Amino acid sequence: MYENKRLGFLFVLPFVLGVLLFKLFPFVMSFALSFTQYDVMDPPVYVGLQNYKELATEDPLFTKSLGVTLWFAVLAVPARVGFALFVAHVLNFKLRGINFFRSAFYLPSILGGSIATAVLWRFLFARNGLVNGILGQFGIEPIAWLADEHYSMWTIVLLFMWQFGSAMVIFLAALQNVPQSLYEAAEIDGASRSQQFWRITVPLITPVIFFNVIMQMVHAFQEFNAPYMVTEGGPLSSTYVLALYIYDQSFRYFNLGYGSALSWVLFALVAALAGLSFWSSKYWVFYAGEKEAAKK
Amino acid sequence: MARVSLSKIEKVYPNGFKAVHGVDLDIRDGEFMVFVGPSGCAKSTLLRMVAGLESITGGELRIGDKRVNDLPAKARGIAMVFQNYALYPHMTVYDNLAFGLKLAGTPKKELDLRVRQAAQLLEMEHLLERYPKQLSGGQAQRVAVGRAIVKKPEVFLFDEPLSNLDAKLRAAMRVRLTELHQTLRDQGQPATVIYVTHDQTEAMTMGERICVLKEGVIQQVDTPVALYEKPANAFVAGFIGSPEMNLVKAELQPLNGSAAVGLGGQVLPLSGARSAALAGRQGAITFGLRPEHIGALPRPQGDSLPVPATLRFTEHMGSEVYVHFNIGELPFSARVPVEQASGLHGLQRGAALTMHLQMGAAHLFDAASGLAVA
Amino acid sequence: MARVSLSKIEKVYPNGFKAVHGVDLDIRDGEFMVFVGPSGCAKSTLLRMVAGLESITGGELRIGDKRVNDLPAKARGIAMVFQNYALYPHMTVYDNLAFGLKLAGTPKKELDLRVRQAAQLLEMEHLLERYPKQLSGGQAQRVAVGRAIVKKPEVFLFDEPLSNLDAKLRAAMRVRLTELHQTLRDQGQPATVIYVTHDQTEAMTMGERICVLKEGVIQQVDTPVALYEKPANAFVAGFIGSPEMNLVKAELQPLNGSAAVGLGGQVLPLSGARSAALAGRQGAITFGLRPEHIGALPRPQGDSLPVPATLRFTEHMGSEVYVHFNIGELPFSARVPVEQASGLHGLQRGAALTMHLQMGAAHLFDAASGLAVA
Amino acid sequence: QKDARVLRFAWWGGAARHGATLAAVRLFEQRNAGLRIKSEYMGFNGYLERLTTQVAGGSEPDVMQINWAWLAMFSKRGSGFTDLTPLLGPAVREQLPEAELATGRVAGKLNALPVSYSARVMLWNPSTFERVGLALPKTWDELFAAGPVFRNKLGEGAFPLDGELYDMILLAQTWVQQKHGTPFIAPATAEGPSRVAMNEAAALDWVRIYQRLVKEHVATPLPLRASLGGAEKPTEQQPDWVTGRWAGNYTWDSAIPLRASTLKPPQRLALGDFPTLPGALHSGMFGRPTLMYAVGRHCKQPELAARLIEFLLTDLDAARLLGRTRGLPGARGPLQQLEREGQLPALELQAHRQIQAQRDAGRLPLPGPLFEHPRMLKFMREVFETVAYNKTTDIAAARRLITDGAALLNRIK
Amino acid sequence: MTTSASPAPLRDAAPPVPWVRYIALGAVSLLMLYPLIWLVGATFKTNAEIFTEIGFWPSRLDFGAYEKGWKTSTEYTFATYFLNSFIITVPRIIVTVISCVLVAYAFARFEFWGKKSLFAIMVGTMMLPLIVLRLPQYLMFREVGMLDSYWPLILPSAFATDTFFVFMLVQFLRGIPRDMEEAAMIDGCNAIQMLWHIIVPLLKPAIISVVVFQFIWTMNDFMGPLIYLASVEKYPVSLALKMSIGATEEVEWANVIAISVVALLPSVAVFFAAQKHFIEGAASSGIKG
Ligand SMILES: Nc1ncnc2c1ncn2[C@@H]1O[C@H](COP(=O)(O)OP(=O)(O)OP(=O)(O)O)[C@@H](O)[C@H]1O
Ligand SMILES: Nc1ncnc2c1ncn2[C@@H]1O[C@H](COP(=O)(O)OP(=O)(O)OP(=O)(O)O)[C@@H](O)[C@H]1O
Ligand SMILES: [Mg+2]
Ligand SMILES: [Mg+2]
Repeated sequence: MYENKRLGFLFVLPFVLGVLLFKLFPFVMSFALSFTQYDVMDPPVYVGLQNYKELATEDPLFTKSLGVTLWFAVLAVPARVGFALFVAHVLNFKLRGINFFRSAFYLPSILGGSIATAVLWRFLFARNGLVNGILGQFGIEPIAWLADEHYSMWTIVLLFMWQFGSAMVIFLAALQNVPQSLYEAAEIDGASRSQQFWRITVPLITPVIFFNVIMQMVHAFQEFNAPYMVTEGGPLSSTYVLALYIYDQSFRYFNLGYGSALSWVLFALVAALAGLSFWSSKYWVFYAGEKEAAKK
Repeated sequence: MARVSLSKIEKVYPNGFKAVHGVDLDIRDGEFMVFVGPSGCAKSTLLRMVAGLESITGGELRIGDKRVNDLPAKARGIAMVFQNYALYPHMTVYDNLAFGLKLAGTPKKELDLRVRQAAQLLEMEHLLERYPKQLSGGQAQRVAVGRAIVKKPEVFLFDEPLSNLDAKLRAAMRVRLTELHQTLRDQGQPATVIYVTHDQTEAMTMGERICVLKEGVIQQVDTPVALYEKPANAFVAGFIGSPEMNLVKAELQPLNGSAAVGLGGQVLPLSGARSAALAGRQGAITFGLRPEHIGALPRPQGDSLPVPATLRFTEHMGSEVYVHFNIGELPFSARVPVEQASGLHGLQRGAALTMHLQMGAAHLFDAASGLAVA
Repeated sequence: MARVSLSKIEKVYPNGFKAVHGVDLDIRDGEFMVFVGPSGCAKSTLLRMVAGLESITGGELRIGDKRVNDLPAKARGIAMVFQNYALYPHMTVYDNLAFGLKLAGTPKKELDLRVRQAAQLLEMEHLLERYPKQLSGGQAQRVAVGRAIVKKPEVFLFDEPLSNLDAKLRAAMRVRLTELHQTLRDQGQPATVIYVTHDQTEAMTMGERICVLKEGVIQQVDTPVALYEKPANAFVAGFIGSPEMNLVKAELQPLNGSAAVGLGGQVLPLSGARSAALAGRQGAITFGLRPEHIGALPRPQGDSLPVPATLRFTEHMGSEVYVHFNIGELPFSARVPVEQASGLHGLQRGAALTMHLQMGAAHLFDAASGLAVA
Repeated sequence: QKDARVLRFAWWGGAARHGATLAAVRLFEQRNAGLRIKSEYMGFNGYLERLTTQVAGGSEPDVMQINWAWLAMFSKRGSGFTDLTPLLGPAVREQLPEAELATGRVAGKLNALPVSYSARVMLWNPSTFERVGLALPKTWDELFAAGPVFRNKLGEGAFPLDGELYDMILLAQTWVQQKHGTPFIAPATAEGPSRVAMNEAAALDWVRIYQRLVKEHVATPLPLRASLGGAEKPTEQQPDWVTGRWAGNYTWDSAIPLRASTLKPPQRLALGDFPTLPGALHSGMFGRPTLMYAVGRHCKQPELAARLIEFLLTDLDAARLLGRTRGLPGARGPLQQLEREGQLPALELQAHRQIQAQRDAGRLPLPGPLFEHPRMLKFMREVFETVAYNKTTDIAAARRLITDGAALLNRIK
Repeated sequence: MTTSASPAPLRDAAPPVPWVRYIALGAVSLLMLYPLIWLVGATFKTNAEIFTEIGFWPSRLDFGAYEKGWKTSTEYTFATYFLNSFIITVPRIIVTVISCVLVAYAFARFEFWGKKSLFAIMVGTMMLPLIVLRLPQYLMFREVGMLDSYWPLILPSAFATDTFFVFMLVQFLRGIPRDMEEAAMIDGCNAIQMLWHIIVPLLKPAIISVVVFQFIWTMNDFMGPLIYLASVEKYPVSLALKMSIGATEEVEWANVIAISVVALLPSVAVFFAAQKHFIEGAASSGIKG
């Protein structure tokens, strides 16, 4: 029955239509735009590869923000995924009031990119803010989180990490699919809690870990809110991520053509990394529902 | 020292179901104890409580001299074969076997050796690279057994470890497990074994003692021979032995100053000591006689009692024949060697027979309590 | 019409393992066919191919008169009991049983009736409100069986459906399943049954025909009695019957113009027709004799052959004793009634005995191919 | 929407502006029976994005509120909006002087009408100055002299002047303009296009004055501001402003109410004299229209749209409803009416007069629109940020301003 | 099912000192909750207080901010905006779940032509910054005359374009063994019945998270409604929240924050209601050993 090709195709048909309609067309159009100069008012003018040439050779801001973006992704993705997994693991037991804690941990994600987040985050990380206050308790000198180019990145990484809720929820759901009996077997085999976590839980939820890694990578490369609202890309463009630059080019400077070109470079970068992850996944992701067993 | 003792152990499941009712049991160090009982009688529950996988809601569990009620499973020095195998789906067979040893920090060489030895013992060396979902049911079960025996625990818990194996392999495994147990004892590292099985042969041949359970209550704990010969109550009598003992409603009645049993319109005199003990007693009783103690021909020893019967049907089992017949309205079955049964060939349902009962091997149980009488 | 016919069926698993090698088998409409074979011999694989759960990589499968290779499972009119039960964890027992009927649009009343009937048949009425995780192993297995029998399919596929039940319950279930099959046939709605089991008794008593498999190849398909009496090869001979047939290396040799078998330093003359057929033949051979065809005393019929032997050990099995002994260096075992065995009591390992072999019941197999000779 | 008698009118703003504008719109509807104004209003956040998208899709509102600087982006050649010249009624011509109208002209086409005008002024907190014993600075020298006094009297964290980076860039530019007579970027004229007008010396002064403001403890340094919750955090949200430790602000006159709103009594706000170099070549003041109304180029009923704009700008009843919700009205009638009815707080009036005096004297020319082009702003910020963080020398920064600035200007023209 | 039940002591046995756990959890959740606490406190403060005090304790208790915030400066109260938000959110969630589960099911369990490439495209579409797709999508909806309606916000979801969810469900499904499905096939399930009776229950935790995410994300979505909705009476909460924040005018932050807090409530409620389902998987509760 699963081999029933027509039925499977029937199920994805809406998706195929949707993709063609709502995604592919805009996709193609944005790709086309990337070869033009387009300032909204006047029709796009075809300029060939000029946008790409420009960003490759004479746009230091692009180079800078590319570096910033990569660095951000390198820091933020493991931080968020790891933290989310850890917290999900911790919250995955039955304890009086655990509901409350779970909701509390998700709250930052509900706040999303609201103004409140921005205002508050700036407060917290101000020189005289709460974070430095706490650090001060441990005898650490106040840090200029928002003003020091070396720390500003950490600020937005922390903010990104702070909103780990959705990854956590997904992990929580995934943890339910690990059969109880395997923990029992591992317990008998003498595995400690942490060994059970690493040897049983983690391998069995690798499909979802993989998902979260991919998704957080996609998010990190497109992260806009934190640097936009909290650091405004500064200081000294140390948090001027590509998404911010694309936004500026497209909707502030009205270079929609150039913005599209930037986007496609970002796209190519993420796609390449994702492709790499997909390729690597067959070495570390275990699918229990797959007909063919994992290969070594 | 791995004596396992249960005292007043109780288990109430979260849904309120009381699965175990105050079980008292003392399993000696190095003993091979078999649990038997009908499906759902709490064998697995008990095993899982000993393992530490199920909380103990009442009573005390000791392993060695330590109270372990609240000790986590991994600290109890046990190995277990799960009824549903619980293999790690993401590990090869090799890794499934090696996992416990790895955790224990066993040196690589020794680990490899022990894994391969276990694989050899269980005839699955060719499966070591497979993943669990590439195994057949019996193969998976062998892996589950292997996972227990590569460890050298103080207590083995086996939950129907051979149920999915063919007779031949099962016989071989039975011998190997017994030998393993023996070897360990001979090496001075005796391992206590608690073994759940539904297989009479396994229970009888492997168990040093057998614990018969029913609905969470122990019925009898004794050696296989004693259980077979002196069942404490009608339930044990019916449960042990295959095909099962004939158990029918009967009447104890005096007969010429000694005792006799009336059933199906027949009066069967009891003999010897038993008759004397029961002389004068009277009333409803449960009469038990094993199929092997009923013949189609008189016993050469002359200790059998001919009784008129009507044939229901016969089953041919190779070397023997099961004869199902009625005495009066009461159904009986007999297990007779094929050569005794030649006379039955061609007989129709309802044909009149004479069957020969060895009354000396009969069991009598109180009709109400089911307890053995005399 | 639910004849199931397999022709040249093959199965290669994605990892390249060839599990089934060109199986040809014709199961008649309404027939009760039992599959037996060692663990991993592809019984489940075959069953799953019939069910439509496993792709067929070669050959043709027909149910009724229709080629069903590519027909989805639900269109094949089958019911199946899975070896691992595969109960729906999110449904109560009742819903597990009712699910198939619901899908078929069975009216509520009838559905309820059938579910309750099945539950009664399987002695699990008190479990209907439970969820699978609240069941014992045997209870879960019964639910799995129940799920199959509430449906009225044309073909039943049972994969070791009783392996987790105690002997008593298993015996009862055996009878009930056989009766169910009979009833259906009597009602003119015969259901074809394919039944995988490891239990000799089940195979012998339930199967109208038995198919013996080994490593994905059919060894023999025949009635139970025929399999027992005329095994086609040494494998079948060893596999059918419990305890298993003694199979030893021997030498066919001429003796006084007729044929004889030389083994363990003894020469055992063959008799009658067989001797004539084999006269003049010579060379290595496999000699088979079932334990029940060896006695501790001569047969009254006088057709046994006394052979000197050395005792290894004895096993007491209640009504009978298994005697393990050597002839020369060759190991044998015999199954003797307890009263014949009294003479063996107190004998030490290595004691000299005389055992009595019923040469008429002996089987001879080609040493190389294993095929039965004469 | 097919109804011909519907006009879409978009603006952004806060609570007060929304309420007032809705009332005015209702009044307009009453006066023009059968006409419906569909008000598409919102906060500032996202307004430009939406407008851009709509413009790109050709579905922009009929009448829209825009920023002066957007003219240059939406209508590079004057064709981005409907030319209002032929549509203007006499009321507008009467009330808005030609100088005002000129601010809305692009390439000779009247693309938008200014609602109000705003310019940079000096705001001081007199109570703090009293505390340190200083008079409010009137000249550059007094300004620079205040820095050390503040440090000595109130400590490291106290400054006479606060402002975002852009405020300080403008303030420094003011000095340069007074000294050298030219802003960074000169607007396009009949003679030629917009160009970088500073020479290297001027640019160097620009950088150096900025450095002096910070080094001499006059203005709050950028890293400090940034560390306190972001470089762009508005002055009135700074605790030090609220408590008076930061005692001055160089900002738009329209920001006066905002800045005053959080001051904790006895802190208050006073208008300062505009510092001027002796012998200044130029006032150095910086001002431009704040809000403007434009009519979309796809508008089907430009006359009606123009009437609405006219009503909003000049009608006295409308003006009474609208009050100061879009700054002090540029049209004479409404302004006078506000003044007459006592709707103008003294301080704002005072600032307005200070600015108006300069404008009337012709000493407050319109800056080059490209100077406020976001890309240009980003560029200037970047350069001055590196200066603020000591990542560059003054000379290098000045050179970069000239050369890169010119290149950039070329690109965004 | 017995949620409170503890099938095994292992997972839910309290550690020796449960209060240690409580204290650790409490401390961290305080960190997480701090924003909300601060926000609630801020609703009772003046602007000056809001900007100068990091503490959350207000000097007075006055619910005026909530009242004013609710009334808004527009022609409508927040009742309208909440209603609008729900009108967008509820249908969107429904079509999202239906379409995404269907498509995920197909990807995870069926073989069909072009599956690999379609999957790649699906994952790929998530990688282009949405911002550049905004304009083309806008043009598209303008062409079909759907501007200033809720269609552009709901319709794409009906075609499983929320590929995040599809990908997520696919990954979940691939991790779930097929035993139950095989049994269901034998029981006569067709593909749709299989989906409904087997897949959906097994995927329940994942589906619940889809619902929660879609609810919260749609409630918070600012850009979508911003671009497509021009009429104030159609604004959802996310837009309305920022209505009174102009560029240069004075903002009564207490009002804004008050209503922001109120706007959080539906999301918090939905999460709270849903969260027990995250930890109530069906697949895990199979037969024990
Ligand atoms: N998915 C798979 N991939 C590769 N090999 C497999 C797979 N499933 C089963 N096998 C192999 O195919 C053979 C037949 O398996 P099958 O499950 O049919 O055995 P079986 O006869 O049912 O055995 P048992 O009695 O132990 O259940 C076994 O050797 C098994 O290891
Ligand atoms: N989680 C549970 N909740 C409620 N009742 C349960 C639970 N687990 C088991 N039971 C019940 O407890 C009883 C004992 O179960 P247990 O698994 O110990 O039986 P068992 O003796 O191992 O049976 P089997 O031979 O069938 O495996 C059974 O009646 C079973 O239905
Ligand atoms: Mg059990
Ligand atoms: Mg099998």
